Amino acid sequence: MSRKKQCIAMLLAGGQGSRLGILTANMAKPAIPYGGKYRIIDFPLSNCTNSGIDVVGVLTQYQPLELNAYIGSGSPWDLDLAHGGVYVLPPYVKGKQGEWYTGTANAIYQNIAFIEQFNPDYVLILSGDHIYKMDYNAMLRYHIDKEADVTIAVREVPWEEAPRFGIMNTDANNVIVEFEEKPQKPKNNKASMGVYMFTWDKLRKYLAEDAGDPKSSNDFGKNIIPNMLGDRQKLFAFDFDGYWKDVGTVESLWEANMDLLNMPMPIDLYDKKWRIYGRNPGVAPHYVAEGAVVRSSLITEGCEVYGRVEHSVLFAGVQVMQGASVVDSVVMPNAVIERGAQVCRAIVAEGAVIGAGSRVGEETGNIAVIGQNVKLAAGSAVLAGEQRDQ
Amino acid sequence: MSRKKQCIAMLLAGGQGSRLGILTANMAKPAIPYGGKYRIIDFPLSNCTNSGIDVVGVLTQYQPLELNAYIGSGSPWDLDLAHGGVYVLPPYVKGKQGEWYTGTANAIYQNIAFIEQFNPDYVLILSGDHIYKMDYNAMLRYHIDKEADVTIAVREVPWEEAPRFGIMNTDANNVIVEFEEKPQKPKNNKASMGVYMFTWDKLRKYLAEDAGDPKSSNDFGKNIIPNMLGDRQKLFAFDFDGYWKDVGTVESLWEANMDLLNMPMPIDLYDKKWRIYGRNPGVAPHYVAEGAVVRSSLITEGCEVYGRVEHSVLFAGVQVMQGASVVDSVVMPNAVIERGAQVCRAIVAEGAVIGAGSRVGEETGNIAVIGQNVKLAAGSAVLAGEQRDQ
Amino acid sequence: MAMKNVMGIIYTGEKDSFLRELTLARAIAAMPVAGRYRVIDFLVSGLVNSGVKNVGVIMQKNYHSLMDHLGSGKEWDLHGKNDGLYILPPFLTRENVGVYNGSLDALHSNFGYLRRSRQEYVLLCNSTIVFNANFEEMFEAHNRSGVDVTIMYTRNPDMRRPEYGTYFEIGADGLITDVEIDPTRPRYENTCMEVFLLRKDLLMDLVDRGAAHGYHDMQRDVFQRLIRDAGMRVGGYEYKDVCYRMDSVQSYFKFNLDVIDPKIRHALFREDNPVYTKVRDELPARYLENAKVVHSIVADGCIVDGTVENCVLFRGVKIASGAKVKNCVIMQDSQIEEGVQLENCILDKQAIIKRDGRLIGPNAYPIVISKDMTI
Amino acid sequence: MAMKNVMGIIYTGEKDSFLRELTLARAIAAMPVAGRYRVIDFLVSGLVNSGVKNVGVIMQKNYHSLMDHLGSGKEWDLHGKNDGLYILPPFLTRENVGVYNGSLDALHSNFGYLRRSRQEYVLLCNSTIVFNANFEEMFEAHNRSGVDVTIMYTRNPDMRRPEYGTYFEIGADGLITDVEIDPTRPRYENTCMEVFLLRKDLLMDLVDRGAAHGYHDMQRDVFQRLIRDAGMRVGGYEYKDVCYRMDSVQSYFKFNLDVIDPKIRHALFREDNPVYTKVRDELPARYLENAKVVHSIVADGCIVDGTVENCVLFRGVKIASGAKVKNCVIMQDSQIEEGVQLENCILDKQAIIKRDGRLIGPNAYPIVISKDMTI
Repeated sequence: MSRKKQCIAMLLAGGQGSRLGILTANMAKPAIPYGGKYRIIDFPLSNCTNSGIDVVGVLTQYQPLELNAYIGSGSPWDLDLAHGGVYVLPPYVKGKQGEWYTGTANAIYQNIAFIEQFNPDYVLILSGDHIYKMDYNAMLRYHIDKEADVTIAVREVPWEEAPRFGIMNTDANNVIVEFEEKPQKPKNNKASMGVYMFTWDKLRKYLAEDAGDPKSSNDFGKNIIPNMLGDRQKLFAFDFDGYWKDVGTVESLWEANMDLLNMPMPIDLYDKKWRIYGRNPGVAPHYVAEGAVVRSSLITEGCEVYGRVEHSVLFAGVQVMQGASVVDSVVMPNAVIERGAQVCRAIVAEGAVIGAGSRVGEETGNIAVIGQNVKLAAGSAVLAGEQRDQ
Repeated sequence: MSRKKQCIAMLLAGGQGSRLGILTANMAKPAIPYGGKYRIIDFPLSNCTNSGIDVVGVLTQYQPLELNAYIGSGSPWDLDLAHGGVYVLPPYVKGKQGEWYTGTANAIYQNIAFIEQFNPDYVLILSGDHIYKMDYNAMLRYHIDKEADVTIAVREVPWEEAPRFGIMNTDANNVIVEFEEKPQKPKNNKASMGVYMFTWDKLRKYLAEDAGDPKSSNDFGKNIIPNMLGDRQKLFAFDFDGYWKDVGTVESLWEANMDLLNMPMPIDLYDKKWRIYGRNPGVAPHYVAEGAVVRSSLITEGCEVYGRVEHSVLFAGVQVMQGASVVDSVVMPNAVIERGAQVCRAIVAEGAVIGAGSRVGEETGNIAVIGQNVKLAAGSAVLAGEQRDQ
Repeated sequence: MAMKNVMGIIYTGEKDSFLRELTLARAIAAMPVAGRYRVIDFLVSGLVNSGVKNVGVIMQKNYHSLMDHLGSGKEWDLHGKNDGLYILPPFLTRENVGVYNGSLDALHSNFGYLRRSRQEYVLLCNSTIVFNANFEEMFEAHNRSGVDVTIMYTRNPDMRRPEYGTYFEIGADGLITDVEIDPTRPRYENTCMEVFLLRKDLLMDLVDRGAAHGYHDMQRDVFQRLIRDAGMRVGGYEYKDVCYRMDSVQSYFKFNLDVIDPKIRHALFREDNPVYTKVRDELPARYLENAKVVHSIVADGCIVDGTVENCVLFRGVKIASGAKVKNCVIMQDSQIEEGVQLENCILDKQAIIKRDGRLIGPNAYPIVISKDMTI
Repeated sequence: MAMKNVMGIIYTGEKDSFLRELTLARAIAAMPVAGRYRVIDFLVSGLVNSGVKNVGVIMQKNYHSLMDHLGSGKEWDLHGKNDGLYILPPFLTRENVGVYNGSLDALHSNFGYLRRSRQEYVLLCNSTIVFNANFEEMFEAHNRSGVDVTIMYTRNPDMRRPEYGTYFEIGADGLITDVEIDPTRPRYENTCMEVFLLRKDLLMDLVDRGAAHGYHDMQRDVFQRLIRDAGMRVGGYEYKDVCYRMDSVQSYFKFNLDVIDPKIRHALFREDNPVYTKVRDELPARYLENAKVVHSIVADGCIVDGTVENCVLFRGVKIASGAKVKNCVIMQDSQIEEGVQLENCILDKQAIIKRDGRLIGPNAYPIVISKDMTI
């Protein structure tokens, strides 16, 4: 129970992810399915396991049920440990009353007692919004080498997109000299990835100060980092140049799925030395019937394909019936595309049924979305960019 | 994930347990240590495992950190399962806002979605306030045989104590005809043990109705059971006649510990067919030094006894130094009784240090309590019934 | 929850030479089937789905791949502290370097395990039949009928074999009245499924008496002889669902290709009785531009750019563009290069068929390519 | 987290006949010690505490109790999907019924496991020395020094034995300049701790070359001969803490009684390097009215009503009222009845000494009572 850990991770999974529309109506964003058999949270959790970090606190607040059930005992990520493992950390009642998490920093602040159980030297703060493979242990070694107070992972983004990000202005030694949230005229194109390695003593001190400031919005980006910069603490940027994709909107979630259909795959998920783990649905291999056509797609266990699937990602247990077609689309677990239905440039959420002969999405325009468990009547039409939650 | 379970258990662990005074200042009541190496929650959890119930939802709200860490992946109780296991269920945010649990029934109501994942026929409601060994599977078979809507475990209590309990008035067939909360003139001495076996369809219906009633206090004993009685549903009493001890007050917690020193032990914890599991501290066997005296006591791993221990229960890692004596007392994990200190009729909580030559408790009168991590200066005196939290 | 009082014992030491190269380095129980499973997965999952919490697997030879596959039992939630999965290889002591002398000897050698286990009943199984049962109903039937032993049987005619198998005559009251073992031509239509349910103390008594008489074989010596002599009542319990016997390359091949058929697959892989297996954390199967796949089952981790018809592709198989495979069972991580033509073949794990290779087997006698072969 | 890149291999096939009855049915690695542990617990815990995630245990004979003890590796958090605890019993195949022919043969037989493992380094250990190390510092020293192999040694004079053990001459630069194996009188004060750290590819190359030359023994044939001939640089790393060799009944007895001493116990059981073992879920030890216990260690589940002095009581031991035991090591579930007198005895598991029995051994040669004996 009380084994000291050099470094533990805290994963902020409380956000509502409202830009994902109806996809997050019933589940927290990190629980969103991705890539045929993953959930977004599989990426930071697998990165932790692969980096040798074996204590992960997952801070939840919004609709944690699906996430909770998905994480379970942590066994898919080898995090079902007697000494460490994955812990789901919701808000709770202390003394006479409870407090919800008021911001990212507040969520960590409220769990100081949890962190201290492991007496860590370093605490890694993660978010559950991105698809990427990263060696946090390399980041930790860098942080230790630089004797930094906080190290922030940064990735170069195209200059024209820089105004959408939190930008780190660094000197020649990668020391962060300034942080600008969504600058109109960026001086740099190094975007913060929302991955922070803190020396725990320092973080605890700043969390306590921040908690005492009634004007603070208790946020890492808005408060903690600017305060540390203001105090001339040692902030370093840690360069990352691998695949890194935000999946915070319907379009970007769709794009991130489509990325996997490129040759070569821009994020190597075949690497046996850095596996991405996930909970396995435990069903038989998928079936492609006589007369079916499947091309340029990812298809996983339990699917049954009688129709046509092109340039799409099918999750476990999806059925595509005769005469149906799925093109440029993402179809989440156990959805059914009935006879003759046409799905194009769409995301069909878990358990949805697309009635026979329906048309979902269009060849151009925004992505159409069918919500979880929605039963679309036969012959329905859903236009580009439309979202159906019933 | 979606495996059907015949019966799952929901354990109400949210109570503050304020009658336990400073012992529950920093932890939920079910996390209180008991019997040298257990916590109260080990009893219902072990009962579940031994009864073949392998899904247990633990509803927490108040100071869940210690309980959460203690439960961990559930492995001590063989509940670290891929298909089921133990789940900690705190309140959460749905849609735009969060709601704390307002009562025992409300806590279950807020977790209907959790329960439905397992599609159970029966739901067992437990509390974390009692020390007892009970075969819930026998209760389930009884419930099924009787075609009951709810079966409530009852235990006969001495008639003079009946007014302190919720009393079930039953007919000759054990059908519950009336429920009286703490009746002044009890008609029966069958007390509700707070263990309810519900047919899930029925419970769900009554939970929904209760949630719609603004005047309800959303409590099983005050609302759900009386409503079902009023509707002439089939309520049966299930007789239990084993050891059953409430540990809701300092005195009863102390008594329950002292009970284990009787010959024979009134609750058989040696039974290999019904083991009580708990998280093991993983330290070496205890040591009794030259010159020490140990009699009529329970002593566990990691203790070091140089002084005198009589008729007491010592938890893991307790140290009793030379010339110190511990009599008729309960000393929780890692507490230290320094040289020459005298502890009598007391509960010393985890990590407390009793300074050299101190006197804690008296030979008669109420139990003295020393709170968690309290460092008592050398030569202190703590009277009978006194509670020290610093 | 009633089956909590039943322990399962799976004997994996059966004669396996019928299966030629495929069982050179693995027991039949460890044979890969249906794209991502091993033969033993069905039985272990069936026991777990029935509520059995304690499963002992008796290993005889070639048990490394089986041990590796079962691991800590975690995939079946059999990694508990008291109950759980117990791997029982032959004893090697200072005096005794050797293997079990038949199933009876194996049980006798594991008396300690039997004694220590808390369950009162034993479900004793062999491991060469693939079926996905829930044993709860059998357990209820056993308790209701009050017989001493209940044995599972099937009337499926495909399970009968000349000179092989155990066959029962069953009376109107459901009791077994005669047993024939390995008859030249089976006389009875009831084929033994090699699943035996009885009280643990009775089993231990039978094994002890059998061993004391120098017997070796549970079926022939105990269930046929001892029980008859002792006048015990033995009941039959009919299994009515899909089952396959793995006793030849042909039957192995047929089973795999049959599973492609949705009807048979759905009968074997039921949502209410899932089959668990070791997880490999593979990507979904990837279909490239030139993929043409019909009537096949494809496991995760495959990369397909060729033509595939009536095939079972196990995890991580690669079919290059221009390759054509038909009626084939291709095990894990095998690679079919460009221009290859395969028909009626079984490729064991990690086989490689080099560019433009051609292997066309006859329908009834598939060509077997051994593990790690490059052709 | 650096040690994640190191796998541990523990060889448990050592010669054990020195330990007489105590190792009749168990390997030395499975010997019960210090009230609730087995010899192997120290090594496995040390590896895990150092950050090693993949531990292979090579088993030779008598491995049932060791397998049973290690189970799924859960107690050490070694039950992962990829890494974890691997139990490696001898291969039994159709052709090969037999045991490993020495440590080198055992490693050679497990080449597949070595190859599959993701780690780049191997920490190779034997299992007859009890010590509680954290290997991180050794790993750092190895990397800093740039040697090919690092071997752990101790200067503890109690570890030297006539005609037994490996001894090193070590130069000022920390390199091993000479190796003597089993000398009549050890010439060097540096005793080999039988812990070897090297790159996995180097180990595999050495094992392959050793096997190809028909060698059997890692120490004599590989580390002494091959490395010398190949001119490799072998560094020594000194272990400075408490260590005990389990190579005779006397040394086993002395170790257990020494552990009663708080100084030695605290050096061996350190909060920052806990020793994990299989949990039995016993009650705390229960002292009854007549208990008189001094200078002893007592495990959970014991019930004591007699007089106990300078003893180690394992889990579940019962000492009845009026019994007197002194300088004894009493293993799990043994029972000492009323009026018994015991001095200088080792009782194996589940031994029973009946009422008024008297067994007084000489100080240097304890009486050994075998498992399950009733006297």
